[in-house]
Amino acid sequence: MTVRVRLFANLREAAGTAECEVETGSAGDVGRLLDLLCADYPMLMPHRNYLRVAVNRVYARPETLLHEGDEVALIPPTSGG
Amino acid sequence: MTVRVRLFANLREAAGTAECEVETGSAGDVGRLLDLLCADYPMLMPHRNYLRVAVNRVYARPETLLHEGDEVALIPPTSGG
Amino acid sequence: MQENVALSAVPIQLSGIFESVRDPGAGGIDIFLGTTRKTSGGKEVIALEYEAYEPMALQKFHELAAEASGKWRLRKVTIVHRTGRVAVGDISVAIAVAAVHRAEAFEACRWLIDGLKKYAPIWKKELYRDGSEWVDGFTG
Amino acid sequence: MQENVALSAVPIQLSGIFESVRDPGAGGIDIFLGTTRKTSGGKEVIALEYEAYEPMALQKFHELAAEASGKWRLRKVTIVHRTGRVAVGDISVAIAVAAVHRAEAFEACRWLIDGLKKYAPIWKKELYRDGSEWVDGFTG
Repeated sequence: MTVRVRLFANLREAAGTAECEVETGSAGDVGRLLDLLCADYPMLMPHRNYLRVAVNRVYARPETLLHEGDEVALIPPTSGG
Repeated sequence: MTVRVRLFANLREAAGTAECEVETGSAGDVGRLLDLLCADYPMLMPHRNYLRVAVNRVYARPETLLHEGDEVALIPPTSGG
Repeated sequence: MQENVALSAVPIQLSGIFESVRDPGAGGIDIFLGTTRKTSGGKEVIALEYEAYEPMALQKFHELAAEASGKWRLRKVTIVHRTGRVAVGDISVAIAVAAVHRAEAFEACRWLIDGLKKYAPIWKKELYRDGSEWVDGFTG
Repeated sequence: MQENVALSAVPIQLSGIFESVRDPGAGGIDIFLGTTRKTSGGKEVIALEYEAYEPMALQKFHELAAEASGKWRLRKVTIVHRTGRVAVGDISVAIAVAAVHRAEAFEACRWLIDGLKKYAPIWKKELYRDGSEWVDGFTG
């Protein structure tokens, strides 16, 4: 199963890309995806405990299940306003 | 002693004047001035219990003493904003 | 704290209000705008006419701004109120507060408009197609 | 309740914000403006750069406006946030609320900016003469 991952702000700069695709195997949840991402992009590891994840533009939890074609976004602490 | 009295909004229209001078005798306070004004302008009487009085641009009480040349203003309920 | 208070016989320009409180040290700006309503007690209002005891109104604006500045950490305060004829939907009053933190901007701005309504010697007359009426301030 | 939400890559025009919430049935309009500060942690900021996850930010703006409209009697709500380069002292965000009563305009506006800061996927980078830094949202 392939999901599209978008990265923003300091995470985008840390990973060196604004977007990537991740193959999560036959099934997977958000926590599993983060494991895979941190393996591919070790620079993300220090941020792992501080980021939120959105799936199809809705904030998700580590146990949220992913589906083929989902748009996942890594959301570092926001600073709008 | 003479004080200058300014009238605004519905009080100005009720009295038919924006300003008048009142001779209060040898001494007088705000309450005495209102008595004299209501005698001169009976149309003000129904408003007496609803108005505030300012002396030299500061809200005053009935017992506030007046002095020669004071500027007194009758302040009906305000509706600014 | 820098203060701007005024009565204006001409329409209030929002860009000028913003420029007057713009401040590179402010964390937030809150602006309250009073606009005139089209209906009042079931009657159609065609315009409003504001009258002020001008020197005392300006003094009250100044006193309110100074007192607010003692309660909250404010950078700039602007209070402008219209006089004369105001069209329906137009701005009758603008209060702008630039504060170090946004919570203080909101609190001060709200306190200022409440104080202005209570203490500023300003009166509003509603003009209808077939007459006019001074507004009873108690209903504000 | 009529809602306007937007991200803007060009300067926010206050007159447009006002027009978007102007309402002959409103008793008060409250506008919050975020402006960028000149100093941050002792460093001089020369400009800011805002990045947004645009479709989700717009969806959050919409959700916030809809939720506020369930809590207070609102007539119109506008939420506009800048993206891209913003000069110091310029408007980064504008939230405008026209409500039946002014107390509701203040409360809703404050609740909306608090919610935007917490939930909208938007990030600010401070640009200094000798570098730049993403702002830690926890300090906001």
